[in-house]
Amino acid sequence: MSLEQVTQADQPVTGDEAMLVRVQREDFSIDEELRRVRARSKRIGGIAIFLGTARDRSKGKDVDGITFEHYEGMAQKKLREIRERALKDFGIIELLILHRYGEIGIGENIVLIIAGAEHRAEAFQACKWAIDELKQITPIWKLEHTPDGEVWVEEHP
Amino acid sequence: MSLEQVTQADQPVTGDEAMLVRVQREDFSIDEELRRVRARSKRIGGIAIFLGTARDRSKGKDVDGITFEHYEGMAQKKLREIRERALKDFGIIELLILHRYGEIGIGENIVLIIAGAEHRAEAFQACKWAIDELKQITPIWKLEHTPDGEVWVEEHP
Amino acid sequence: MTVTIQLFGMTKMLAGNQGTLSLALQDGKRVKDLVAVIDSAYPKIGELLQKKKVLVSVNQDIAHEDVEVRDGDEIALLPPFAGGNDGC
Amino acid sequence: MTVTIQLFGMTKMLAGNQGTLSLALQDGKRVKDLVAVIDSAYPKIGELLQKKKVLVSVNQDIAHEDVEVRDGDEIALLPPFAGGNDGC
Repeated sequence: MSLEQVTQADQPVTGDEAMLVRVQREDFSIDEELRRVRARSKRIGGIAIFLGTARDRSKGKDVDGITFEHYEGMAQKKLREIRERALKDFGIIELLILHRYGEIGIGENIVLIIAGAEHRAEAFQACKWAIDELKQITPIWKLEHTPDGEVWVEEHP
Repeated sequence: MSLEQVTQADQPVTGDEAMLVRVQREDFSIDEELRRVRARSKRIGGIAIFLGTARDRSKGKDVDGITFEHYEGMAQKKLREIRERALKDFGIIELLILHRYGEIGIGENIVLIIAGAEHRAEAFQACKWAIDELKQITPIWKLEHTPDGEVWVEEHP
Repeated sequence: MTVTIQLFGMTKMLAGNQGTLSLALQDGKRVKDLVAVIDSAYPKIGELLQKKKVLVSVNQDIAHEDVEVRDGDEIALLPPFAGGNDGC
Repeated sequence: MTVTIQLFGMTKMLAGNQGTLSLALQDGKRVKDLVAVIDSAYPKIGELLQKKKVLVSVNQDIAHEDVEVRDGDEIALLPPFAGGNDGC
């Protein structure tokens, strides 16, 4: 993709890797994030996406909302590591990882992974691995608001 | 989701299953299609998406564009069968399948699968199975435009 | 009866870019008899049918060669499918 | 030296909703010594550290108990991670 095409896009889809790994409070558009990934190469043919959203139930209990807290700096560092390992280990062309923090209502977006590859097998593998790995190594914590009070979730003791 | 919320949405996200299985000429927005799937249930927490786009290379040859042809009626019937089997066999909440026909330029969208489930494992399984199955049983044909001429692609002899 | 057969992809091309074929077929005949009629009129398509590279559908389902063809059936010739974005 | 420790999630709650702890630590001490100091001031956090339910990070990497703590190191206590949308 030429520089001219890049600068004509609605969003800044430059080579800036900072946009491909983000922890942010704001909601996001999947179409817009896809544009960033697709702008990286015309060789991309298969794109696997994982979108995690806030459910109204957790382990059999009602949930009214969620607050995510993250360790600024280390969270981004771990997500960058995940992106770099995915690019190296799965032969994909690009990987985007985005996680929200702050208060999140039921049904809202929490986390987005986009894996772009020439073919779909690698894209699916990388996408699935990245969300599993995110949960294991990224310093992000979840406070669930339930009718009985607030609880810090302990998922990976 | 209440009826009021549904009718307030930008797009008609009714219970109309016809919108969840489509073969259409027009491009589509992933955000808009996601709204249809998410409107089906607040129990959805994991959404796996496959997006297939037109690559500039196929089996080592340059490709300038693609034309898809489909068997109107049978194509939709097979996609409906895929959706129904996915809902039954994978324990997911909703599945959307969308395939374009007509002329498609390099980098454009071709096919979209969205699988919404309570948890991500089922969503990934159903999404991956649905795109594999689509390629096997759906009467859709691809004409590749290359510098050497036009070729009907024979992928599943 | 006259049977109308929808063509797609390479079979359309092999029939001189016609979208349909109209062929005479006696009542009580089966898919394999229809294949024989097509083979005599369009031998290149006939060869692909014999090799099962092209399949016959009756009323939007792929049909076994012993299925009887009835008046009003929706019949099509289906070359290898190629939906999706790639071959993998 | 004075060590500042960032707290998150349940450890913040167990420290009376403080976002950081400031503790005195002698030069040359290791992560395990820091854990002992925390244990005496905040026994509930100490217990989670002993059980490895809460981990110590030094300069944004999870640290072994023998790692030496140096002046200016960025130190945090990390309860079990819970990113993503569900527990599965």
